[in-house]
Amino acid sequence: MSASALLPVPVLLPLGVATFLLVFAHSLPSRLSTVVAILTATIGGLICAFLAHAALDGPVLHWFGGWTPASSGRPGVVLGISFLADPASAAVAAFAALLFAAALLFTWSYFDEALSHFEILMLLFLAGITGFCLTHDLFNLFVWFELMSVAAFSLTAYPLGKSSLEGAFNFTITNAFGSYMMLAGVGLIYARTGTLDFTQMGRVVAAAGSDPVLSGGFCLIAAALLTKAAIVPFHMWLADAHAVAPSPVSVIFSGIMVSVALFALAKLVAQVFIRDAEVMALVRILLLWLGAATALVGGAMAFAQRHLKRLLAFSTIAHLGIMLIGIAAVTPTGFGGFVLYLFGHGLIKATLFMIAGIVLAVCASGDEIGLYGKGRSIWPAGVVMAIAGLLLGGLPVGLLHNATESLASRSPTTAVVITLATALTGAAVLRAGARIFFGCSGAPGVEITAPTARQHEKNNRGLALMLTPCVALLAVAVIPGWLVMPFLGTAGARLIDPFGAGGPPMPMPPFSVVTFAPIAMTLVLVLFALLRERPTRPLARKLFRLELLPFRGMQFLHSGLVGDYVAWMLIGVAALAGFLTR
Amino acid sequence: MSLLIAAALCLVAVSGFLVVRSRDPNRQVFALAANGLVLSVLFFVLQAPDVGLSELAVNTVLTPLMFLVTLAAAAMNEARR
Amino acid sequence: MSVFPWLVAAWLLGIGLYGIITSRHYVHLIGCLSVLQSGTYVLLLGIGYKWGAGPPIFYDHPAGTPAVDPIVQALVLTDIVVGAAVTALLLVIALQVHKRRGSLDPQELRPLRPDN
Amino acid sequence: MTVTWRLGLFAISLAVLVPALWHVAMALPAFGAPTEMYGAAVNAIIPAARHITNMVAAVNFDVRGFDTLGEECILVAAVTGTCVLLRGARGEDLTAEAGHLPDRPHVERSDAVVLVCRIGATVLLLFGVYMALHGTATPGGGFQGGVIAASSLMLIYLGEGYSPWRHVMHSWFLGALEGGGAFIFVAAAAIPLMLGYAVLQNILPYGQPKDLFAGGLMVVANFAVGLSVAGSFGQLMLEFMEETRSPEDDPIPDEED
Repeated sequence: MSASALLPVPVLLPLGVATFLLVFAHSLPSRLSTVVAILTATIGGLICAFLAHAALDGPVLHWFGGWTPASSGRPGVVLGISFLADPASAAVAAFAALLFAAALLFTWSYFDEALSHFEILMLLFLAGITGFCLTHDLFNLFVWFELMSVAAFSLTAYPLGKSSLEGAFNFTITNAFGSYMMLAGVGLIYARTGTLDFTQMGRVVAAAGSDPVLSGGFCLIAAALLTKAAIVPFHMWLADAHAVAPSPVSVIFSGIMVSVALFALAKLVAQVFIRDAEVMALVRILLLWLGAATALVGGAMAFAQRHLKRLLAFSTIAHLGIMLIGIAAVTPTGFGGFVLYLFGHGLIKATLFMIAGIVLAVCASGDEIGLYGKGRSIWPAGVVMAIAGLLLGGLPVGLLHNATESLASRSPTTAVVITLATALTGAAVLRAGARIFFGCSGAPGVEITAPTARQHEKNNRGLALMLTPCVALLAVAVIPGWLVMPFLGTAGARLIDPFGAGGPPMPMPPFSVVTFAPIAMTLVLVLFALLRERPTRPLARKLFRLELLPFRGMQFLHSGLVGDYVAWMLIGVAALAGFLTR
Repeated sequence: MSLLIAAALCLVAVSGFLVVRSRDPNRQVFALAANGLVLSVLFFVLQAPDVGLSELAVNTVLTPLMFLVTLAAAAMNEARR
Repeated sequence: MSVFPWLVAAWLLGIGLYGIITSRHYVHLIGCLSVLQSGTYVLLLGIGYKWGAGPPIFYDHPAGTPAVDPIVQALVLTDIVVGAAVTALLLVIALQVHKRRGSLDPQELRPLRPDN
Repeated sequence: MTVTWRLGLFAISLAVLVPALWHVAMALPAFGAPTEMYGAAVNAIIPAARHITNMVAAVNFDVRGFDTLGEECILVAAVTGTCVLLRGARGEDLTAEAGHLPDRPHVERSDAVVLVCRIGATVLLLFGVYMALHGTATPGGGFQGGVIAASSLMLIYLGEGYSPWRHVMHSWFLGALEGGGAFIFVAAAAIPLMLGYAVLQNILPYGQPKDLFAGGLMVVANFAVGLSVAGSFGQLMLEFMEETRSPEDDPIPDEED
């Protein structure tokens, strides 16, 4: 089979398997569906990896229904939908499949009583993400966006606990609002360009120049994607949803679902709007600032959490901000760095959420203060968490480190922001790990302002089984960066112009202060958190209260009320629109 | 024709407003069904019979029904407490 | 007349959002979300409408008679399915929340805060 | 935040968004005079190329058929999610009775109601099938037909009451219908690929215009959507109606204490 004929298979295969499982849901043993689902994800991932390799020689295209642009017989009219695999898109899709396989292995026998419904939802989710990566058509993008949203909504509420349900409700309302904005944006762009194909839209946009309808359409679509990607001020839903979803689902959410929205944004910016000066100003300036704000807010909030999964969720927000900084450059290097960051962060965050799942299962709680030393019996998980925390905090090894350096080398300001955010999230993870697994104490600091609740997950499988996918993902995360730099050079260039020539290998940043700044700062913050003592003297108490004040304020803003979230999202849309009409 | 479209649009705007304004969900269900009906009329006027039919079947009949069942189930929960 | 449909679409979006922001009942909030969504229907179908054109169905009149844009209609059909799917899920979540908390007031229901 | 604070935020954003919206509305092509290259091309090309008369069906099942496949799967995902979330608490047994609010009077159904419901359900089911079958020629199609067919099930509930209804409706059957329909659609997409064509390429004979079975592969896709939608909405209603059955000791699993 040619690469072009293989291109739709990674989407069709999980859809076919999921619907087939649904037909026999009442008679199939659940373990069998888990095995089938893992195999499906693996095969889909291998196909995507092959496509990523094949796409290095030129884009792989598939026109559904055989409706090629030529079949309309009219210049400038594209009838059909197409999938287009450039190296980056196919690689991101392959990465998604890898995470799904790991998460499904992690859930082994966890969802036994649920009639294969869990596997069906996960496979539909996988198909949604894969289609979202590969599609080259704006409305088709919306369809896959919605498929992955709907699967994600149901999976969040899966545990049927109070928090899960309320978190899922907030998630659904905010993201449904986002997707309706996206649809309105698609309508506006269609009204002006008369096409839905990325390439053709890019041509029309280049010819039309800046235009209020196109800018408005971009605003709405960007708002939707930023909602999915949890960028300030669209980010509030994420901490609620990721903290309460079942851990294997959080793995997917943080590892790929949110970052893939940024990937689509990057693709739209690069392939459709790159010749629209107004939109590009918005991307280069406003999105850069939003990214920086997200990184700092997410980092500070992560440091001020005590519920392990909520902590990880805020850390994801911080890292998404860093990724947006990479996109806002709109250069091949920026995009290459972003894709590398997506991989590095996804692997480590997936590992960490699995560790959180192990803690919730074995220790039956997720509260780091309540769990002082209770994880000693499962110390191997603690070791894995420590390594992952160090990598997250900027240990100069592996993919994430190279990506961080590449993004930080852009300007001194971004370097400071990225270093701060990296250190805050890394320190938060290490602090929690040290407390839970190794009984390191330290009086609670700002994290006592955070909400928490008792939560647990089913403990019905061995520690070794649960640790296997974690270790496997971490092993991938420490691959030296120079191995992937040639690929990323071409991938970044092809993301901007899929039909153009590839680029030179992405440059490796030289050793400098920046190399060690994040990890040094992480360690300082961890020591600060673990060595601090309860304030006893009046002056110390006053200072402590003063320290808590801004964090209390931020916790208050992240209120858990869906009305607040929607109001903040509107402020975000207004910011985007205001920037364009200024 | 233009008058018909304008009238249908006005009705849609008003019925949407009424859905939001009926704060009691038991009443809102009926406003919602009416909104669905008005929308499907608008779709027929806009020469979209396919869409009108789906709107009629889904948002005038099925969705309000789901709302009603939810409210009934909630009321039964309430009674059980 | 030439901008009126767009204003109606914007009105539906705005009023739906107002409802969501001020709502004190989950089920009411879900109803407001569907009003918000109907704004997208109006926008999309308005974009495809052409004065004096018939439906894009050439059963009674021959192919070639002026007809409105079938693409946006197909998009709205998808939109309606999506809306129904999301509404069903939201109602189920609301129902289960009510079973566990006995309340449907968004102001009282906040994840991970068991004490309110 | 209180509602007042939120309204403040709302007002601030409106202050920016209203002028922006006005700006966009004035720049949009005037209502009734669209930029319609795409739709016009479909209207011009398809009747001759595919021998069918309903252009919306052509867009849904052929030109942009892949969107519809995704849309079908959205519905399947939502209904599967609904099942999981509702069933998690209560299982699937058939012994329960319809629930009843304590302060409502209990009125027996009259024979007339039962009769009307039985006739109505049959007619509605037939109408749904009719609408689904004529999808490629006249307004309607698998989706609308499927929804109507599924709503005939509600009339059976109204006429027969909970217990008989529950014994007719089987979750496994509706689930199989839902999954089977969607699977046929996926197969209809995949088989041309295996034969060396593009996914969803219309390789079947197109038939005569205005005929019931014109449109080649579109007929299969339409049929598949009809099955799947009928199954999905049937399942959705079954699960929702199950929530109104009389309360027994529904265990509420809760992963929080």
